Amino acid sequence: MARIGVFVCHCGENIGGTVDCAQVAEAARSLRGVVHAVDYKYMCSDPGQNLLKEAIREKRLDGVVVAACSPRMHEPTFRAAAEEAGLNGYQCEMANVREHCSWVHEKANSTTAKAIDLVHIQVEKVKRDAPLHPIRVPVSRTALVLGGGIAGIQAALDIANAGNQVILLERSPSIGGHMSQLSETFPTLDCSQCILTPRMVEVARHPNVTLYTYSELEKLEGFIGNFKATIRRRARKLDEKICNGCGVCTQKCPVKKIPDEFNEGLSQRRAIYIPFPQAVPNKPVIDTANCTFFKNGKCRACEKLCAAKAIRLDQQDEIVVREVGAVVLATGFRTMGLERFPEYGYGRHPDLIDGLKFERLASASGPTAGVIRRPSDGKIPETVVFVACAGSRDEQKGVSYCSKICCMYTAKHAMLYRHKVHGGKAYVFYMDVRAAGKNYDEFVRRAVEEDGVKYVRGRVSRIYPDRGQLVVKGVDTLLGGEPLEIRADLVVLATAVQAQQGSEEMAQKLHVSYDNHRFFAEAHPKLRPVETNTAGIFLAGACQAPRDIPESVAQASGAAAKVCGLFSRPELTREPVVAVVDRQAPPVWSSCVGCFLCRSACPYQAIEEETIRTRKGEVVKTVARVNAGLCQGCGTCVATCRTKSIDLQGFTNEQLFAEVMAI
Amino acid sequence: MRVGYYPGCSLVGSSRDFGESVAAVAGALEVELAEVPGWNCCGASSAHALDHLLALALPASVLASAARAGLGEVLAPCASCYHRLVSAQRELAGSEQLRRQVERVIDMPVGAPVKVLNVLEWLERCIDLITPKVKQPFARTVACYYGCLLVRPAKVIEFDRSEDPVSMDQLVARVGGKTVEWGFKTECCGAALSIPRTPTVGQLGARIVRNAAGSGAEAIVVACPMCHSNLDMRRGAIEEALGTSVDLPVLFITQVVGLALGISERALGLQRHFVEVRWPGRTPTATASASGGAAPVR
Amino acid sequence: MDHAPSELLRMLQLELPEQEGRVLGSQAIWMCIGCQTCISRCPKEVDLPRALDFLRRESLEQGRVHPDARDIVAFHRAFLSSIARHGRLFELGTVVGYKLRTGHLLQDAALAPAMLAKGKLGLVPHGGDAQAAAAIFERARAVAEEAGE
Amino acid sequence: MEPTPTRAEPSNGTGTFQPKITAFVCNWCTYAGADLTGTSRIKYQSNVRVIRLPCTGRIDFMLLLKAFARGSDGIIVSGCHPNDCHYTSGNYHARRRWIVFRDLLEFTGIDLRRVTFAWVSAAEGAKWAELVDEVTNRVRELGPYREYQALLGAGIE
Repeated sequence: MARIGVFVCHCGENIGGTVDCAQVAEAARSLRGVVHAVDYKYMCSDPGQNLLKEAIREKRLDGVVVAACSPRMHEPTFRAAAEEAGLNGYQCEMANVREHCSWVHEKANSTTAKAIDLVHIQVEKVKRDAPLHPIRVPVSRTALVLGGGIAGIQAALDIANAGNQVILLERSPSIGGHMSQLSETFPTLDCSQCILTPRMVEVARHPNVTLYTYSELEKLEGFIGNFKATIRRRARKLDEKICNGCGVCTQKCPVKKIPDEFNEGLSQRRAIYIPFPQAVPNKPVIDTANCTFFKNGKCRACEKLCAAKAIRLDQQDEIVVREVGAVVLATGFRTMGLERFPEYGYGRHPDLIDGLKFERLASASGPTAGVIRRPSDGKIPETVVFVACAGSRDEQKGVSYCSKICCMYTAKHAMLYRHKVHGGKAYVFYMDVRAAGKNYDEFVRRAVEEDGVKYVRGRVSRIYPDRGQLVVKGVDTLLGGEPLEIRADLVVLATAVQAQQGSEEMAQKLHVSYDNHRFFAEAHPKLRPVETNTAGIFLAGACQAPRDIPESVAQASGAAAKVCGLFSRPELTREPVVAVVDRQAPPVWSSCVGCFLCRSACPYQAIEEETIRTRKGEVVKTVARVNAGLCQGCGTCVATCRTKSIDLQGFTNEQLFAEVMAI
Repeated sequence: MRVGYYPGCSLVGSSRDFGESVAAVAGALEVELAEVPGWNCCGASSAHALDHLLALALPASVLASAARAGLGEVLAPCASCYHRLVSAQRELAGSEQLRRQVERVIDMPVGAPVKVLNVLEWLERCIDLITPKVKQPFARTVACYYGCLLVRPAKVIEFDRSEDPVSMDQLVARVGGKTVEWGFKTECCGAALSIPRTPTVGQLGARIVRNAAGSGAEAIVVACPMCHSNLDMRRGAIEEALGTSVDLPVLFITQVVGLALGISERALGLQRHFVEVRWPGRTPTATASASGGAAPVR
Repeated sequence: MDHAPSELLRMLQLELPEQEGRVLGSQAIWMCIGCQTCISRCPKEVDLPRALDFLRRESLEQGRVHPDARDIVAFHRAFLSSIARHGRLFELGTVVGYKLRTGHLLQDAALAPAMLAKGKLGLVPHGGDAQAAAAIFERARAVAEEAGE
Repeated sequence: MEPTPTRAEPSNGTGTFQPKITAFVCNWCTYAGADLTGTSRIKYQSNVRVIRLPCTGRIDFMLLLKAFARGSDGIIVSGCHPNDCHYTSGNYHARRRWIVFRDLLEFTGIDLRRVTFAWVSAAEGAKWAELVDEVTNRVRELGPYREYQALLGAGIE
């Protein structure tokens, strides 16, 4: 026979003002199994909690119902109090008579009647609550950081500096990401490479960091604290350990005319190449799609010329499997392609470029050594038009959101141009200038006031070539919507920031959610901004939303702090709300018939196969088993099971039917 | 092959040359043009400015007559007619109430949906009939000018790429011509303001003609009678705006195809142009007398 | 043009009677030639050509047509009455009607003979079912009046 | 099981029919949304009784029959919007099973107007109130679900 206690909270006037709490307690007393029922002003106060504890001890209660606020509010409080009094915390339930009753209905008998029903439902539930124990899982203290841009580098360094192991994975041949391509950075105009390169070297040399460049994540299995990452290390076709990075091969390779990715196609590279002079690791890679040897089996020039004999043309991809406890997603962003702008000629004209190309033109290490020259004929442009919001904030033809970084980098571009080309004219077409950040608006004002950049508030409707120049047709809304035509030598579009290529597949691989723009979704937009909905997977940088460098770095450090917090404990505890498959004595063993419908329903791959054997080792049957580490407790498998052999702890079939019967 | 045909007012009037070349090409391809019986004006650029119901009823009446005559597809070579027919069709499909009102006005059921074809769409469909019959490849470099109404708004018209259409360029290429990349393919020529605001039309046309000439074209090719009138008949106003004269003829796409098919210039109505087609090696047909005193008018 | 299209829209968004009056009395609403470029570029795809059609009809109904736009209205009226009378456009009739409505008697005087010479200006209407057209115009008026009530 | 002591009669004394509505809601979206209705102090009719589940994917549709058998006049099943499921896809599974189950219900003669499927997110406090009121009013118009008792009598459950 159950011994249930019911505690009805007035919450001051919040509940007591609408619901007759004394009557609720009285009604509760008449429910079968209830041996104790009281009402009290504030159950969550110390005296209130003591009331609960004393009753558990004195009345030897085996279940309690607290009729008060939402369980989302105070369930942990009362479960802890119950534990202190020696009752299993999972045998404490809450009836939500505040948010679901007193706050949403008028004072009336019907409201009190509803409160009584809500208590009754929970009494029926708690009677069937089994004592549960949090699940403990060990943690492997190695973090996997996906993406070697500034966010990934920062997260890797912070985690490694706290004494943990880190695997830093980068898809391209070098770490550095977009930041390594930038010329100077706003709002200080310090050189991007000067501040980034030391970090790149530091992370590569760090004793706790394993760097896998030119590598991709194939598969991630497991759960928080216990992931298993399968990594493909693509073949560079050379032995990195032997190669001394002399670069002779990259100068002698006969295949020369491949557009250089790092310079955004403004220069050309060979089929064997080092992406850029400061690349980490500073070792070449063979681009097998363009290499003559891999196309027709002849050449081997690099092999012959390599003094260190490091070239390995027969090298194959390598699959590495590593156990990791946490994952930081820092896969970054890409920008909208110019082919998305038919009204600007699909970007077919060489002098119509995007912001990243301009960065390379302005970079001292770029193809023009920092001199702004237009791509078509190398002429120094006398008039440059910058177009902000190219694709951003355009829900019909582009993306609906603000790409956030463009206002600032466009101001920087215009400023750099004015510094480098004296007497040149710079126009910026904009919708709004959004410069909310430390010293950001001052920076934009400086571009306007000190550097004489002409800001035109209006959109550009067409850009077309005409007699060696580009005609930019726009409108000046501050001139009453006057159409403007500017003949420019170079046009720079601040194209929208978009989610990285393949982020959908990445999200599916990791079981994290993404928003409708394919950016990875944070667990809570305000309070859990660096976590995903999947425990143990964290976010850093522009893979979550458009971000600038300081924000990416801050978020990376935040994600690193979360990882370090996770790694600071030897094991993890988890809510025991997980599914279990029926097990019973022979000869039945289990009512599960092994149809595995549950497996196809489970979003977490938590259903495994288990072979039941007799003591002699004979196979009896193959049934389902739930991996408690993977199970998140949604219960979809329970509803799918045809033989009712699988049940969800805390929300059992018996409990739910009993709850319905209470209404 | 047989296709419904809605010439519209321009093709029997001020753009008779367009109508003649459509008919000539269809004849050469042995395509029967089945004229919509008793067709009326679509209301074009004026009805929608003054009277919404009329702007729907006039095209609806044309489409209903076509449906009643059993025509599943109707070729509307005039871009403005094409635009009005398609727009009205879309609007009526979206509103039961409007449809009922319009049916009362035209005193006919709106009828089965009729597929409206513009001239480029139609020529594209006939391309397999055209290529084997090309007698004299159209070896010219031209600028294809699409104007507004064949391609915009994209979500209503759903034809070609609205910002950078290519269908006409492809047609010209199929009959042996070359086309230039230029910036004014879909800029507006001023259309219906031709009469009440001639100088505006002159300015708009001037930019189009200048850019086409600057990009190395020997002619502009159009698929719209209004574009043709504004660039050809209004060349006087254009030249006034430019401050210089430009010898750049304007041809209908059907004339281009017709020339390649070896149809006579007269049958294609070339003699009706204000800007004479003067290409090296061209022996002008006996149009001099017909065009007597027809220099571009300012 | 007295107002940019974006200005017209802004005036309407304010929902102030004096701003609406400015819109209906503007010349700009009559200058739109329906090239549909605005809707193609607008990040919100505001259908301005359609909005302007509505505004023009309102402006006419309320008798607020801008003086400088009267000739445009006259052209549209000439156009429509030509259709009403002949079922199809009769260019010479339209042009003559326009001139009579505006007093621009000498406009394009030089063009007409040239058009005639090129066979581009018919001296007689181009066929068409005049009676049917007149009936459509009449019923449209009746249906519109009924709907207006 | 004993009857609840205080139910039975419509308590507002006006004599209008007070339907009994049972709601099965998921913990992450709709339950939280209903909490928000409370914290926003948006009022709605008190006829609804909420059963909390981790996810609508957990719903065994036999629970609906049981609720009707216990005298519910109307039922609400509400979870996360598509793509918002806390468990990624539980709500889709619920939806899919509901489509199959609905035909079965219809076949057995259950009045489908008495079952409402909805999406209410954790941010839609006002929508929860609207949903409850709308369902309550609709079911009130339909009247007490006596037919189910008749079905029970015919031996169908």
